[in-house]
Amino acid sequence: MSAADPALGAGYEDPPTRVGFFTDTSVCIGCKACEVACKEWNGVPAGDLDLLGTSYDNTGGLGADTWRHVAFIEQRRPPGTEAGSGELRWLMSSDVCKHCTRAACLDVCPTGALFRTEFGTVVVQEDVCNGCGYCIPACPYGVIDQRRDDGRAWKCTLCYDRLRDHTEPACAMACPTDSIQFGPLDELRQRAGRRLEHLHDLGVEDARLYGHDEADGVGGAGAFFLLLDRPEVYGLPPDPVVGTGELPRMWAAAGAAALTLVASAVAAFAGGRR
Amino acid sequence: MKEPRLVPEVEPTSYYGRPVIKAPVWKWAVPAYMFAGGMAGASSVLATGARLAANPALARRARWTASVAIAAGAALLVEDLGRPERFRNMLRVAKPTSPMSMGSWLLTVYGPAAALAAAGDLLGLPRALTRLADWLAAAAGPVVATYTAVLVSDTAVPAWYGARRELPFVFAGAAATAAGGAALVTTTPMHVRPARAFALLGAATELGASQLARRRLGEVGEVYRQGRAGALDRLATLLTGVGGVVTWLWGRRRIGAAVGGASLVAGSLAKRFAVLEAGIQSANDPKYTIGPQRRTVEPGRTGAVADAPPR
Amino acid sequence: MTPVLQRLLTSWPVSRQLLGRDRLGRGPAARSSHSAQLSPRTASAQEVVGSICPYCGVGCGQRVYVQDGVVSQIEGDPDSPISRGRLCPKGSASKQLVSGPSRQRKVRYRRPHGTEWEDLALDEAMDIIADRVIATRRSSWEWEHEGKRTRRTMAVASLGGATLDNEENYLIKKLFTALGALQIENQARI
Amino acid sequence: MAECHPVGFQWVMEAKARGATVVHVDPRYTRTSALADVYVPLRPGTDIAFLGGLINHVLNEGKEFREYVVAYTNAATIVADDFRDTEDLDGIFSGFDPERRSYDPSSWQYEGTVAMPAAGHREWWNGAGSETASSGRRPPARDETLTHPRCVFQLLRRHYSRYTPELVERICGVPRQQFLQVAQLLIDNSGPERTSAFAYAMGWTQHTVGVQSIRAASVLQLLLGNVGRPGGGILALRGHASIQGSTDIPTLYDLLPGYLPMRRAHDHQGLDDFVAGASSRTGQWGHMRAYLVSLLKAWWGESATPENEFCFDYLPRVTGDHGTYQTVQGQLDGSVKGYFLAGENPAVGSANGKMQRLGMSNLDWLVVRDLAMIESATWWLDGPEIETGELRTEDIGTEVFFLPAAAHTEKDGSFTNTQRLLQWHHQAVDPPDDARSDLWFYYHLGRIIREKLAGSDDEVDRPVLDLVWDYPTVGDLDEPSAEAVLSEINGWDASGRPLSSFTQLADDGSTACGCWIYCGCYADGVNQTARRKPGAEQSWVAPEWGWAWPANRRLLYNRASADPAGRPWSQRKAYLWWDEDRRAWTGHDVPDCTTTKPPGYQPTEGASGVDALSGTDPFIMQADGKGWLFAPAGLTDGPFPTHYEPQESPVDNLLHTQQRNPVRRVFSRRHNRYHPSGGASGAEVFPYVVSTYRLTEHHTAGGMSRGLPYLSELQPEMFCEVSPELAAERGLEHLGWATIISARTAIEARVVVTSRMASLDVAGRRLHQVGLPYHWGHNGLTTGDSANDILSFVLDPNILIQESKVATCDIRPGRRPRGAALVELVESYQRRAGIGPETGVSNERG
Repeated sequence: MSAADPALGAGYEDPPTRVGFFTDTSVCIGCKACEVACKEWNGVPAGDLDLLGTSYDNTGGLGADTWRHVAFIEQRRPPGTEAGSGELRWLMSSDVCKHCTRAACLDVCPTGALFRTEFGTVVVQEDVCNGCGYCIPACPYGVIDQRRDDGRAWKCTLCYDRLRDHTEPACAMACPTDSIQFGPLDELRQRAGRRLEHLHDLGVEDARLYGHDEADGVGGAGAFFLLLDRPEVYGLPPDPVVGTGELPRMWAAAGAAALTLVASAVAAFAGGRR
Repeated sequence: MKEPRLVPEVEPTSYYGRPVIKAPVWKWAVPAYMFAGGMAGASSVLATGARLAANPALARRARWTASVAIAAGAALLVEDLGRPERFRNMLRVAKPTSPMSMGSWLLTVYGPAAALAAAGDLLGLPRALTRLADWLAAAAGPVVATYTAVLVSDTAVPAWYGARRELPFVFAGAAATAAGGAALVTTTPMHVRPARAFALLGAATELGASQLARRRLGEVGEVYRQGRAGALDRLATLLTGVGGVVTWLWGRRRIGAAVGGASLVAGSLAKRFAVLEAGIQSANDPKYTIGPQRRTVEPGRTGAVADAPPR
Repeated sequence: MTPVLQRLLTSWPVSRQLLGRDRLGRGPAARSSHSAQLSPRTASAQEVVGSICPYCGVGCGQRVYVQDGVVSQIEGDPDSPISRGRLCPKGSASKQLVSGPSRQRKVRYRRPHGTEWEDLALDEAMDIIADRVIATRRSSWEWEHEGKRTRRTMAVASLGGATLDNEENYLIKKLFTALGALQIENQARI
Repeated sequence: MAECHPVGFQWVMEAKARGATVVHVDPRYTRTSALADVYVPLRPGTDIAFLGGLINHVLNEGKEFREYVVAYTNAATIVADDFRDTEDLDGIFSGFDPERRSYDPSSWQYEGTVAMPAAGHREWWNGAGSETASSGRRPPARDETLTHPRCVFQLLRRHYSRYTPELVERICGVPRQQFLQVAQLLIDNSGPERTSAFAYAMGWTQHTVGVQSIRAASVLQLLLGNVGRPGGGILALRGHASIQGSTDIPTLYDLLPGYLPMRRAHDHQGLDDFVAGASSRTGQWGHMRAYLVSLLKAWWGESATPENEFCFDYLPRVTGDHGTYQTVQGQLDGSVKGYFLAGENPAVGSANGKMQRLGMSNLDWLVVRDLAMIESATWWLDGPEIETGELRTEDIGTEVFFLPAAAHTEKDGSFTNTQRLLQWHHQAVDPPDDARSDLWFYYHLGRIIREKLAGSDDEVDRPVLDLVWDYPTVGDLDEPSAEAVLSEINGWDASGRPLSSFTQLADDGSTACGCWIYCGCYADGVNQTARRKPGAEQSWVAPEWGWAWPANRRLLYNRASADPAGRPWSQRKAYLWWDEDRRAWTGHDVPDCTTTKPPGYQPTEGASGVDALSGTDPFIMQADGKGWLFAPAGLTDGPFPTHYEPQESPVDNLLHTQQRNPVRRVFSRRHNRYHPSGGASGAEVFPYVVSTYRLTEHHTAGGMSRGLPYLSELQPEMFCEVSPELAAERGLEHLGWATIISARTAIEARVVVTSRMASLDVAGRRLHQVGLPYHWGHNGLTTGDSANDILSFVLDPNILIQESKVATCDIRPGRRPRGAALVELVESYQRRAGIGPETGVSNERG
């Protein structure tokens, strides 16, 4: 049982081992099979048809109708970091919900529409969500969003229905180069470590893991990445933090403010009965 | 032959300037609710204070202000939901980790209490019951007025999470200003002096806390001065200031109290919209998320730079 | 406890929070009955058919799931040694290809000089097309060309298809060669 | 490959993970380049210069795989002394006839004998030449020391001697250092212990020198010993599910199933004359008569008897080039009246869309069978020419039938994928409403035609009426059984039992077989193509999944994976070897030679067919069993690949005064004008190189992708890709509009400014490129102008494929003019460039 098994923490009797994604962006070929396979399996509505001009990315970002988003970054490699590779570098990465160990969306959801599954993943229940919108600004990665003319919040479910039938999520199955790897999270973390070492041995110094560390602001992500540049280059936050840990201090501040309010009232009346 | 870098290293980069987090999707109904909730909560405190200070005229009006405001607030909340017909799901679970869940349960206590406190006599309820309702409303009121600050702070929005220690005081101040202002409008000048003081104390708290928040926010604080948020914030400060001066100078006269009070109420309302707008602006510009986080993670190290196509 | 109250209590997540291990309402207590019995449509499909992706020449294996006479899912076939269950974006969109908005289902006919499409029954269309082939072939038949025997018509031609099956290409080649129409071509030359 | 064959690219990634070096050579930095170790930008149309440079480098460094080259290629063979190379005649080989713009290859022959080609143009040896064809009895003269001045090896060295790294840099725009890096990588990864592979697609094929580009890679790979060995070879990445199948069972004018050549019109040529003229006595083609007779029996069954040469006379004869681009001109000239389109969209996919559409407007009738309402079915209503007024709907007399087609999930059938693998797809559901399979359409069309001609005693109709056309039909849609057709393709013996190998085919009419190379796909009456034994339960060659032609062999010419004595060249690369105990070849695959023929076997005098090949002749299709570094016949444009500039090029040929391929097919027609090239006046009016290509998210002419929401949103608009330098030079704005103009027409596209489009230094000047994806057309969810509209008809002389990978153009900001103003714009460009009927047609410079 890994140190932080969120399913156990959420109250499941004997949950199956926690599963997740490891996305090795160093082998991503930007084909977007994951985007299509996800939409086809989950019946996610198609978006509109406008050229964004951001390299080959016409999806833009994760949202209610884009549960997978392949980012494209055309960049000049800085001098001296990599031997033998050309000037130009084209980074590609398939972004997805992080299914965090400590999930802000799950914590703040007032209706229990968002819940921790037995597999340790985080899922929005479409039959419960009343579209209060709280999870949307709460997510430190900007993953979940409200769907226009539907009102509810939507995001990747890590194919919760497929998991219940021991089937691999649609995007991981489709991914032609196994950039998206699905499996027990512990196993994926070890594999990622070995892959990182291998890349460093090859001189790919920029390679780094992102979201693998349980000590980070969300207790480690259920879907973590091997990136070839700083996370913000891909649109990812360098140090995402879930606010729940700060709640006690926030409530304390609120209490103090409430007392200030009462004090003000008392002061207001103390100045004379009239 | 290695090309020099294209883009200066200092400026934190992003993915084509796109937001990192998602801005809140809340429309006008949410700031309006925060205003209404604040006014209601503070009015309940004012009402009980008035009762204890044997100022029944003020107490009665404040109670009615509270119950009307919270009723309107509840309606606003339901209206803002993506699926209003599922508002009951707010009480489906009780989640301590969710300020909105705690707030919903709080409202189920405070709402009826404020209503009974106001309508108890009319309905001929036993005195003790309305008295209990009154105490309950007064106890819950201040939390109703400030829990919304916790709600917005417990998000990834830089302008909110960054000001999580000060926002409750901003909200408390704004609540007092609104309640005091409302009393000034609804109550005859002779009974309203405490309300005026309450409002002015509130205004002071709100403005003071806002300054503190801005200083703590550092770079992120600029959203409160720029764009729509800046405009709304200046409007709020202006209205609150004018309201304060008018009530201070002419608060005793009926017209003065009414105008001053209304201006204070409007200032409090504008403040709520300013806070929402500032949150949205700080969420939509990636630098407010990336900049501070980049400094906490790796102060010195930098990597390759995005070669975004020329705009 | 009355059944109604009892059912309410067990179905109300808050009570499940209090009674169960999920005190904070973030796990099993919050899970709805709908979510509890979710299962993938691939598990309940009536039939699974082995197929091959119709798009490019790699020849990825596909599994076609059928429910009530309709394709309910098309995904990769893990058994294929070529693709190992994987698909590209086009392959993954196969279900939308076969049952999406772009599919034409009715015969359309445009009369010479016509300005719009008209309806035409399929068997009637087949009959007319056969007549056209026979007539055009007869009017353009060539026993010889520059004194050499050719036994052909140069008036009937066809284009396609690399997207067709071998069996279909075989019938086209066999039929048209027998008709003497040798101008048969396809994407292999484009 | 990552762009258009992403799932195939997983194997490149596997190789890279195991330490392979991936080199990507492409004018544009694509998703393949992003994952490659080395990316080499080069000017479109200069592949032969680049490959020639590599050949020259290998030879100069003496890094060829000497033992392999001597034993398995014709390097040692001595060529007749009347052969003259392009180095002697400044860009022309001996035997060139300027009037007929063709070569007579008789001067390219081996000394003292005539070698027959295995494929390509074989009609030279019909009629007059037939008696010399059989004279291949004496093996050609050879000098195994490879020093004889007229041995192929020395001719090869001399042919490429000027393809130096400096010349490659000036022609291709590839920096010298980078060229040498690639050359070193290739050398280091070839030889007994290591192999290198090439993968290519239309980037090589769609040129006026298309076939020769691929030949150049074959020569290079033969020199390095990378053919017939695991991890070697040249993989063609086919764009459609069954492009390989549609050439094996060719809906092509010049071939019969199994690459038997189509008959050419000759005076009273019988079946035996045909076979003698079209095949060599030695090598696999020595059995051509059995293959042809079996085919005729499959088609005309009982009517095909020895007396009537098995209905050999029923076959229509070819009298020249009858490719699709000739057919379109036949439509324009009024000779072609009826046209069938089966799952193809020429109005967008073929070159010069205007001529495609104008041609169809001249037809009497047009039948379009497709899944979606493609542009080739609606040009009369909303095509570009309707917009410019060049056509008016009411004036177009073409009768158009659109018949909806069944999808791959709605019919049984087999595709042949890019690795020669036949794979079966099973019907899952019935086709909706009027949609039918093409098997249904052509079977019932044939049935109805035969019923209408039933009473005819006109000799014209004999071939149709004698046709074997009695396939069983199933279900309420009367769908013909695809397995019945497959079993006919597989063939049966006199008693109707399915055959299991083409070695069983007889030339006496006792066997029938629809396609000899597919014989065995229905062995034992079992549909071998439908085998789906999981890959995990098989060897890495996975022979029990589907069925590969020929004989389920997965790697062709695998005899070359063993040394002349039959031992693997190395343990690491062992694939096939001679097992002395069992006196048989064994290994990981079906041997590509007679299993029991020992390595030391020498043919007896007068032996024929494969028995005429020695134990060290891996290339069994060739008459001499050797890999051809030098092609004495079979190619219309020369025995060695030679660099020529494309039809339209901004620079002069730096290698020869002969600017372009002298025997390319050009057509001087009103809507097919060419641009002046190189230093010629007017070339500066079209200063930029334009190339067309595909994107991962769409499929060829868009018929199967632009109607799908999930694909259209991924690449939602037609765009052009330009370098920042070109954008600055022409004032093009990122995400703005641009108009791309050629002498054929002008199209518009959104502008994507990206440093992935390289600007190159070529012949001392800075050359910019315009990149155009060609998926778009005017129907579907995402619509746009078709890139192929700006291209011309100019064809490779061997296979008549159009040159769509390189042309010249101009580009300017803003949207294109509408209506008649568009035609005026194009005509103004033609005037400014001085373009006339003769421009680019002749062989002189310019």
